[in-house]
Amino acid sequence: MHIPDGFLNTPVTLATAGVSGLTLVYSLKKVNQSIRPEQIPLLGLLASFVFMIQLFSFPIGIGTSIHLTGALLISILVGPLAGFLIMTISLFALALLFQHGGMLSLGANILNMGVVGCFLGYGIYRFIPGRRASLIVAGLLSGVVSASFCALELALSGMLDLSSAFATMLLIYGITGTIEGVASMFILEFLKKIKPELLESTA
Amino acid sequence: MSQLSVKGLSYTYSDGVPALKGLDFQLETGSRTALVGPNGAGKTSLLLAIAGLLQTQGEILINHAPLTAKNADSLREHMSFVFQNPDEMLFMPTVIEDVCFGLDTLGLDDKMALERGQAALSQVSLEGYEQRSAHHLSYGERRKVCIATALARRSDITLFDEPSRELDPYGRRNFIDLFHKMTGTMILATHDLELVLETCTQMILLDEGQIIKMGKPDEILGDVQLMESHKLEVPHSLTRHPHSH
Amino acid sequence: MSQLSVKGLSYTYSDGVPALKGLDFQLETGSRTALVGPNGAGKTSLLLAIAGLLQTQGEILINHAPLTAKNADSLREHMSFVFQNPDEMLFMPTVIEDVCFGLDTLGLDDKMALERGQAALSQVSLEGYEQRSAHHLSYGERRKVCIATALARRSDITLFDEPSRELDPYGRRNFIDLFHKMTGTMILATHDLELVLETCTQMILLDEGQIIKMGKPDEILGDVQLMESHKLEVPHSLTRHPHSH
Amino acid sequence: MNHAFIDRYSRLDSPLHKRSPATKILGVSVCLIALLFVIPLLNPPQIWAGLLIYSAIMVLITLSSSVPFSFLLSRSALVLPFSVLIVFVNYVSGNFSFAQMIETTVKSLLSIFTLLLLTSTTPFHEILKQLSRWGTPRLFIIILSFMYRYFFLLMGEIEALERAVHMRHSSVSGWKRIRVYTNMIGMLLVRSYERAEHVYQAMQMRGFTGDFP
Repeated sequence: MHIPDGFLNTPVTLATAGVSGLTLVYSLKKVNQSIRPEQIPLLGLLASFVFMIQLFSFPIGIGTSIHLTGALLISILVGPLAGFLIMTISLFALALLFQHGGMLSLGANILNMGVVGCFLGYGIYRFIPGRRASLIVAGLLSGVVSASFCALELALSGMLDLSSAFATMLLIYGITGTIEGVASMFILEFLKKIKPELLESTA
Repeated sequence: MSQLSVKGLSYTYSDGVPALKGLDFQLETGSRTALVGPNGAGKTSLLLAIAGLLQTQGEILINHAPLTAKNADSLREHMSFVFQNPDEMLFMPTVIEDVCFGLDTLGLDDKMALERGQAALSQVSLEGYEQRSAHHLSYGERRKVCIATALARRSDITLFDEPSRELDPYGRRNFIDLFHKMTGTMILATHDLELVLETCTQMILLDEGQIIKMGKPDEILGDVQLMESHKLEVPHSLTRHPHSH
Repeated sequence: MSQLSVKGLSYTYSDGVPALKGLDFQLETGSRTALVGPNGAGKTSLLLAIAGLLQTQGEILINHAPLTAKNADSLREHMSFVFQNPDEMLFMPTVIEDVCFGLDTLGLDDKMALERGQAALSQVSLEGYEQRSAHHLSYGERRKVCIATALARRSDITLFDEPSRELDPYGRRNFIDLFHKMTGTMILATHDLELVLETCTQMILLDEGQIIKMGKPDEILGDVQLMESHKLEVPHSLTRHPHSH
Repeated sequence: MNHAFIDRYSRLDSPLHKRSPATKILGVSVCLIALLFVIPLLNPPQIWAGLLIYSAIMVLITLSSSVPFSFLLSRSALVLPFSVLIVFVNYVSGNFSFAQMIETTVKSLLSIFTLLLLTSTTPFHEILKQLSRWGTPRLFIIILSFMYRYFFLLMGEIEALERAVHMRHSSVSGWKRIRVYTNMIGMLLVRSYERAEHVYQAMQMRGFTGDFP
């Protein structure tokens, strides 16, 4: 869920921008140190890929549609730091070119989708043994945490009553996250069959 | 018996540039028609329009039934489309899954679909390729798998977009042989003018979204003036050889 | 004077399949050579090897200097490569940035690079396209930009992979005219045998990673038996016309 | 989806198009900060006056840009589903202030409108160049420009894949739909990797060794 501008108050906007900004500075520094030149076009193409899958929404009823974030998949393919960089760049471009999410609320959106999706999602994926289960749990939990962050930011800005909104958002994002986990699982299985060398570095 | 009839067909790209400007023509059942024209003439748009994949103005009748957004799905059951780029058609993990994809919507059960798929693979001499992944095949082989997906559907109408592109002369010869063995109405968009002469009994010369001429391939392609005014060239096999006579 | 000399060149794909098996040949300065062979013969691998983009066995001498992993970067300053797919070569936001990309590594300052880039664009008749982006151009125009990137480098050796693919006859004619205006040693991999006859003074027939024959294009391409045994066909312009004699 | 034309008015010729990207980026930043940080500090009646003045300024700027209002308004309306959702949740919870929701929605509409004025009058690569001049890290800019370049190609590919599915399959639904779409995405990823390899080779051919200009 991309929060548009206008829904967050100044303290929440600044705080989330701070957290995301620091994470961005750190990941840029780390990726700059470790990146091989041949990976540069790849990161660009993957950013394009994330940008694109975020534009594909599936309607799920009650006037709401969901889309995948790609954060989990990208982090598994290129690591969470480069994955976070790709997510940040895609979210920036989505806000600028497609009006998906606001420009000043970008910090909050990067926190909800990038930080949570890449670092928490990837962490759970590595922590839990068994590829299928770990992917689904990683998807589910990062979806739920991401939604909690989103609800919390809105509540702190006086936009939502936390107690009531919470259940709805958790339900929706629990489902979205699970779909994200299952989709990532199918995609990784496809890649394993067709081009296993893509997964070697992360196996 | 006309199998395909097109009346006043127009199509405009989403940026407002017109791609097709009021086309009218009819194709008989079992005819083999080439669409020829320079890049940007509208060949691919016309194929996509016939397949009901574009929002067009005008009328398209397939087996006398008008093609509309509502019945496009069911009319497509009578059609196959072999795309320009095999990678855009082949996305299942194995060759046999690609060939059998969608056969269930034609009312075939799994066993019948599998039989059809295997028969189609053997027609393109790819027996034993069932469990391989299309992605690991050579370009010529991938093209053959695409043709097999069309063969397995046993469609009334088959559309080909640039079927000989990137094939070596041998692969191209293979395609021509297969084409002659296939049944049904065929429409083929191509830049390969020699291919037109070897495969089609009629052709439509398109330029800037309009039909310039429809007729016999050797007559149209042999017309030096007509060819040059539409950025084309008379194919070598129709020019007199320097040391003849 | 041989500009390129290849001795015992072999290359194996990462899956263990051999692509090139001990090739030996020399190309003179200013020669125009076609690489011809069926799909999978090793044409693209050979071009990539000459460009120092593959890890090969054997020896490649460029202007008498052996190509090694260390000096590949500096030897590539004398080479240009026009890829099969323009979208893989054009990655900068504007046409002029694409054409000028890397000219600084040839020791040109920004102003000189810009002049070279503009001259190259006008050679391919794309003046005024400087600030446009590649994704808004037609396929033929993108191909021309690719050729301009090579022209701007003024290389000793230019490599072309399937330059006429997807071009309509007019675009292909344009390419041939441009090719004749270019200077330096040229190597061109293609399935378009008529193109070979119109552009090259010698050709190498490759099959299964080996050189089958090297010689004059009309002699090799006119040899019916040789062509058929390597999955190729004698081009129409070399066959006697049915109603000659 | 009008993907091919996301910045379709950015190449027009108007007084606003002629302004330097730096001026426009700074201008938009100042406007957004005023709209989202300063105006909310005012008392309720003043807030409405502030929003009204802001809107009037936007209208004047738009008039000097020759970008059609209809385009800007229809794109701005993309924010409405989110507003509706928040209204709905608040309505259910009984924590509903009509005035607050209208104010918030107006602010988001105006904020998108403001950003659209930037992207509709400045080509994307000009924005990137300016950000780069201001010291945005190189890697960030490079990835962003590759992203923009290859987005159009990927969109074309996904459209073609969808057509291929429609051609052979009238109704893909449920579980099968997920399988088919994840295969398509997987295929797209494989091809992206291969394309990236070729792009790197093309860059190497032209002297790229890791330092991007």
